[in-house]
Amino acid sequence: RAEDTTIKFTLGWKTQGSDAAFFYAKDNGYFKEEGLNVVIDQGEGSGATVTRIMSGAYDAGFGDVNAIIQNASTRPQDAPVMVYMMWNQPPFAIVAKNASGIKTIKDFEGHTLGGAQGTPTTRLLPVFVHKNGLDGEKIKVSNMAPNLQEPMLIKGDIDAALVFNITSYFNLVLNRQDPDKDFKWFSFGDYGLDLYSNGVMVSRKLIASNPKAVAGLVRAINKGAIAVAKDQNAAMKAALNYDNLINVDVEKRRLQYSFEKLIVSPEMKDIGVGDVKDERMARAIGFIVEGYQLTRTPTPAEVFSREFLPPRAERELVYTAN
Amino acid sequence: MPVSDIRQKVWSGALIVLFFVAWELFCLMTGMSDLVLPRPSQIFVTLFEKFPILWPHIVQTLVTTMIGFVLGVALGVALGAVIGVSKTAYDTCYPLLVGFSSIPKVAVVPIFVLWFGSGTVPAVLTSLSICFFPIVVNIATGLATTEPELEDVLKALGASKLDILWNVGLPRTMPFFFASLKVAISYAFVGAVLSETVASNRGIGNVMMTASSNFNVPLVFAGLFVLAGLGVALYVLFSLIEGQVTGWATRKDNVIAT
Amino acid sequence: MPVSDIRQKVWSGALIVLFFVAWELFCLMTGMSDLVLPRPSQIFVTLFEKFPILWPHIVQTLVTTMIGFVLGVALGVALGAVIGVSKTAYDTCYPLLVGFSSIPKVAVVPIFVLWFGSGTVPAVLTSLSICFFPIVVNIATGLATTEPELEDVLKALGASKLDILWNVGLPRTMPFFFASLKVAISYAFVGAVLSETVASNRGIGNVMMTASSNFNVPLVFAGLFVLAGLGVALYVLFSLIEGQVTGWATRKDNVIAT
Amino acid sequence: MIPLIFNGSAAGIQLACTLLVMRMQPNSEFAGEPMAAGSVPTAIELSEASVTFGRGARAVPALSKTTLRIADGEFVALVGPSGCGKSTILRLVSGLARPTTGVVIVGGREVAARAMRVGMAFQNPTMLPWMTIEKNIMLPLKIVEPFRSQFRRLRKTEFRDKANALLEQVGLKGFGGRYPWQLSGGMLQRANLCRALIHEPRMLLLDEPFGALDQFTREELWGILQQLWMTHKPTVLLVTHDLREAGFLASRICVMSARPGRILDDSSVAFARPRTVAMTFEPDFVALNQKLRAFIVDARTAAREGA
Amino acid sequence: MIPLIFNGSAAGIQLACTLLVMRMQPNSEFAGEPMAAGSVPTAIELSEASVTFGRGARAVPALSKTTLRIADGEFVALVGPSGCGKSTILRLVSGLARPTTGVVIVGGREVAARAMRVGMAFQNPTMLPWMTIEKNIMLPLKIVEPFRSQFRRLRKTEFRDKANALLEQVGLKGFGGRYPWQLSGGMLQRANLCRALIHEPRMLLLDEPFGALDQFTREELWGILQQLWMTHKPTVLLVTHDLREAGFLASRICVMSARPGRILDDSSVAFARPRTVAMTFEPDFVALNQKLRAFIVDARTAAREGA
Ligand SMILES: Nc1ncnc2c1ncn2[C@@H]1O[C@H](COP(=O)(O)OP(=O)(O)OP(=O)(O)O)[C@@H](O)[C@H]1O
Ligand SMILES: Nc1ncnc2c1ncn2[C@@H]1O[C@H](COP(=O)(O)OP(=O)(O)OP(=O)(O)O)[C@@H](O)[C@H]1O
Ligand SMILES: [Mg+2]
Ligand SMILES: [Mg+2]
Repeated sequence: RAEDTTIKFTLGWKTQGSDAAFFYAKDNGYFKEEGLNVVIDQGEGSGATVTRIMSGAYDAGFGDVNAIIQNASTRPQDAPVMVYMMWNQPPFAIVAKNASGIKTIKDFEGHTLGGAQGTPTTRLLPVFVHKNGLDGEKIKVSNMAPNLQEPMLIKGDIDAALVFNITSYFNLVLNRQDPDKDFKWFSFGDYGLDLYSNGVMVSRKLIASNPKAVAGLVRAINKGAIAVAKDQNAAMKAALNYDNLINVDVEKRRLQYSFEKLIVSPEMKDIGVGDVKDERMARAIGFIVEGYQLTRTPTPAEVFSREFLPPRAERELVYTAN
Repeated sequence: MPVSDIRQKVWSGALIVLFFVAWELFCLMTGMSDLVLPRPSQIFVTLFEKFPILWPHIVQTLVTTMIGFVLGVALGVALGAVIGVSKTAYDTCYPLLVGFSSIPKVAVVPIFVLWFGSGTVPAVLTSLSICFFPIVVNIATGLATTEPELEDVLKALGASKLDILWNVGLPRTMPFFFASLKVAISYAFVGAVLSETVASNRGIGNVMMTASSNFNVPLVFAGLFVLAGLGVALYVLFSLIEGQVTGWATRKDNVIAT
Repeated sequence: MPVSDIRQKVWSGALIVLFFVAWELFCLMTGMSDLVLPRPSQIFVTLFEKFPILWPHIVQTLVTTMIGFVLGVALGVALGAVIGVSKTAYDTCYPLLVGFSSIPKVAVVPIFVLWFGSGTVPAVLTSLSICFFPIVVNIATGLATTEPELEDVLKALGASKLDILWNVGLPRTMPFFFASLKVAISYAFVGAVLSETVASNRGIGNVMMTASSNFNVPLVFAGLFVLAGLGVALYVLFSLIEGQVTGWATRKDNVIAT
Repeated sequence: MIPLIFNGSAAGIQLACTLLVMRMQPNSEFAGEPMAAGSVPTAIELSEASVTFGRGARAVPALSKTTLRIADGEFVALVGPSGCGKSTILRLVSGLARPTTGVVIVGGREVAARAMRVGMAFQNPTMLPWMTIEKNIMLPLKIVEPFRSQFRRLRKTEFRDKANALLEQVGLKGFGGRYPWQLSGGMLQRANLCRALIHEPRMLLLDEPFGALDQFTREELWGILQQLWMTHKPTVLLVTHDLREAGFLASRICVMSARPGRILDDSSVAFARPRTVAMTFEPDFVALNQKLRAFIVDARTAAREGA
Repeated sequence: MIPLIFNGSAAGIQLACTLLVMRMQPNSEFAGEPMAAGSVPTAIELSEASVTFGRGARAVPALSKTTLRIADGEFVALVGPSGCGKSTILRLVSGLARPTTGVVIVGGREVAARAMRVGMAFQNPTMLPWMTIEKNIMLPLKIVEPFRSQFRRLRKTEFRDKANALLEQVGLKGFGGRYPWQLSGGMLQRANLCRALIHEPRMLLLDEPFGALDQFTREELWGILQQLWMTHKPTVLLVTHDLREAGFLASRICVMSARPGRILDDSSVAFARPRTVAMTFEPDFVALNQKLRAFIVDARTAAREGA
């Protein structure tokens, strides 16, 4: 039998429960079955996944589609292509402390928001403000590293934070807060910014040189995702296998959260997991072009390719929490 | 011999230029993507174009760094003097200081931010805490290795420990003090920028963070060049002072065989 | 006087313990949240409990750091010798090196990763690139300030420049070389951990990053303690060698007035 | 271009006196102290002082049970073979070293020579290399009271003039602004002497201050030193290898044995003052020299046989 | 406990000879060189060599147009007032300094003294502080061929024995394992001399090698040095302030003027060898001394009046 094709795969961040599909696929030999040797490395952020792939250091990774849009606008030849849209709901959200008195998005005016520079949530705030008719002049944004947002929110240095809900929710839990009771969540998806977010992307070079490998990769990950949706305990075993430092309780809840809030949606039930709706994607591209003041609007085909997706029937994901 | 001095300087300048030319050529020849390593020409162009925007950030970082640096030097000299003079202080402080220095400051910045809020204060503190150690080490070593004969000159006069420190220990240590300043000033910049990266609304660290999340790699490198430039500028400044203060130590006989 | 030597060491040990007790008390009295600054006792407990899990990471970081450190020392000594001996090299390299050092290595790590992939290689390179500068500076300064009288002893014998470097320059510089090692070893750890933080699946940097994104602050601090401990252990090792090699420089007369 | 020449007349010496403007200091350190056995108070007293360097097998006994008493205002020369502990005695007196056993009393107090204003010329003229000669020489004025308090005030120029006057006297006019490494061995030694004298000390500890000088410069400086002593009567302890020098300058000459040193002989020198170089060629003087020589030869032979 | 004693007999000297086992070296450097005017080849030649330190207003002329020719195997003593440029001449000859104007030829070649195996005893005995005395003394063997190549091989013990034998000769037996700062001034100077001799140099440059020694140790070493010279005839240039020393050791004495130095007088010393200390008290010897003294006094007066 021929040598396995090695694919260097970067995660979006440090090991998280929501990445379990990859670990599960690896542990159960799904990649091997496709003739692939997938090496999974931890990442530096879902935006950086794009850089890592563009530079050639990685062949594939789990990252933010909005970063692809941004790069597809300026370097269409280099930008990676999304081949499997995992999270079809945006995790971008603003979380406010109840004590700050913020009840509606109108209340952001006159308050300080903490944002991590460069994260889509922070970058898209002007679009959010514009779309919802708020006065941007009155909203103060303070920059800080992502892992400082929740502590500073709790401490009261900021009134609300521009976050990923899947990250921030559990950060608050870990900071011994009750994210549901003491905090108010404003999801971008609910306020007119109906964006896509993280998924599996590959380099154009890999698509050109080894389309079979790409298809195999997607197939294996799809299998992993569907399996994990059924059995999160097995998923956590695989994650623990990859990184024994994780906090299993929290990561399991994070995995479940990702299904509940980001993956399972009416759209997914309609078109299956991994695919996108082109008109929604076009709209999303429009938001990004507006928010990042891009000069060129890429087409959905430049950003997402459904060429490698398994047939619709194989992409029937049923989530059961256990 | 001022003529040969000038030739010397020109020669060094040429070598530095050569470095950048080599870099440029390397990038061109290997077809390096500017996402990985931009060419110096790109960087300089970006720097030039964005300079008006960068300027307030440069000032911010420079001011922060200088405050941290000055405090760091003061702390470093004081601690170095204590360690260099007292054996107990040596045995106690050195392990603690080495331990503290082995800790990446990235891990400490968040604590500063939570205590003092984001912005200038943590940047100053980070800058201070990263730059004082080389000074401590060199001052302490300089004092500990001061020739007893030199100290005896003052001791025989009944001079106090402070007198000896002031008149013998510190002057003797000057060449190595200036050496450590070169390390300290670079690290002071690193510290300030680090803190700005973690939590700040201004400063080069902030600019670089934004640029990097924008995939504007030339701007990131422009920021790095600004930092390098500031570091070198301060190095040159200290070199001038150093020339005045430590000339005695680098004397070479005017008439010397090769 | 071995008895007073022992008393000395005990005294220093007591002061170090005191430091941790003070920290513990400070946290208890101010009711500091362990999410900001855990108590040493919590940290030690975490360290103890997690030690089996931490162990392979410790080994990874230690090995990486040591490779980077050894290479850094070699590079530092070589560059320092060149800079200390040649005026042109001094004028050329110093600005470049100061410039390079003023650049936060955090910004350089991604470049290493893009070139060499994540893992050990970028960590070694980061460690190397962060730790060689203090050595360069001290070796260069030591050589430049070597008393011409000492060199004359060899010059009069018709010794080559290399002979002089080997027999006079380097031995004379040893105390400051060891001083710079103290700085270099700490920074070598910082560099390796930094790189592990950005791009690695193993090592203490990775552990700390994971822990910190889980807000497991005691584990973050356990990682910091491990780093500090490793730094101090190597410092102690070098101190022992230093005592052998540079005793001549720190001599104090056996019979001395206070 | 050494500006002073000693030619037996007192011309040079007078210049010396006008330049070395030493105010007479009442010997306040001794007011109220119990008097020593003699009528003159004791400035320096070593009682059975021994010094051993190092420990165990590598121990070097440098000085063995030395007893020496020097009255206030005496001029004592110390001669003896190389390595016998002469410099060690000076270090004991100046408080730079402590005796391993025995007692050293200086200015009525144990150990500390600080009770008295001491001027010390080290055997190896250690000038601080980062200071010009002038600044090196002014160092004692920066440290020692009462000059110290005056130093910061107006008197800096005055002090500089004083340093330069001293330099001129020892033939180093115009070298005040140079750095130590720009001077020859002999010139450094002369600068070293200036540093010992500038703060008008009550006690002078001179360790071969003229060793690196040619005979003539040396004799010139003998004259200056003698005049200085006759005017202000500081207590002087001079280590020298030159028996003529000892005879010319000292009121008492102590001969030391080979290492570990002891005082073998202690003779007074009776020649009238001011002594002249010409006197050193006179028979009486030569006889003293011969007597001392014989002593040292005996001591050396004894040491060899004892060993 | 100085083990050797010079008492006029040749006992000490014989010991010296057996210990300083110097193999005769054919003076190969001169094979094929054009012969100088005399029948003996020239070892050292200074032609109108001047040295000025510094530039501009601060320039110090140290040596002015000095011409000096020393034949191979000659023993020349250089005397003169402090700061006149004696050490500078040695530095010129050893290649440590270059003349500002004029030419210095050593061993037939310009500038480089490296053509010859040179042993230099510096005025200030600079021992490397990180080495024991023994290692310091063995330094030339580590650097100079043919010893250098042998050093790494078996001969290290042999070399160490050699160093210790030399140390014993100068009275430093047992001090080989000590560090420089553990020695007294005179002991260091003796170690310094050993370092100049250990590699059996063809040319010896000695800058006041006995300055810090007492008269007896000094005379002992005179004897050793004389014997060494008589056996192997190295070219020796000795700087000294002691006219008796110059007379005892040298075949020729050059008197230098005050700074900037020139050679004022160049006299041969005719006394038969081996000379003894007793001879230095004989009238002829004393007369030579007086003659030289007069010369120097004249030169000094002239220098003063000229200034
Ligand atoms: N710091 C030291 N450590 C060990 N031994 C020492 C130290 N200082 C001096 N000695 C030893 O003490 C002895 C006496 O030394 P000292 O300097 O007093 O001699 P000295 O009489 O001044 O000799 P010289 O005339 O040669 O200067 C010497 O044998 C020397 O080796
Ligand atoms: N490196 C230097 N820079 C400037 N001047 C110097 C330097 N070295 C020596 N000189 C000057 O050169 C002159 C001659 O010095 P040199 O050392 O040759 O004197 P010397 O004859 O050996 O005197 P001594 O007998 O005192 O040792 C002195 O006036 C000295 O000040
Ligand atoms: Mg002495
Ligand atoms: Mg000299």
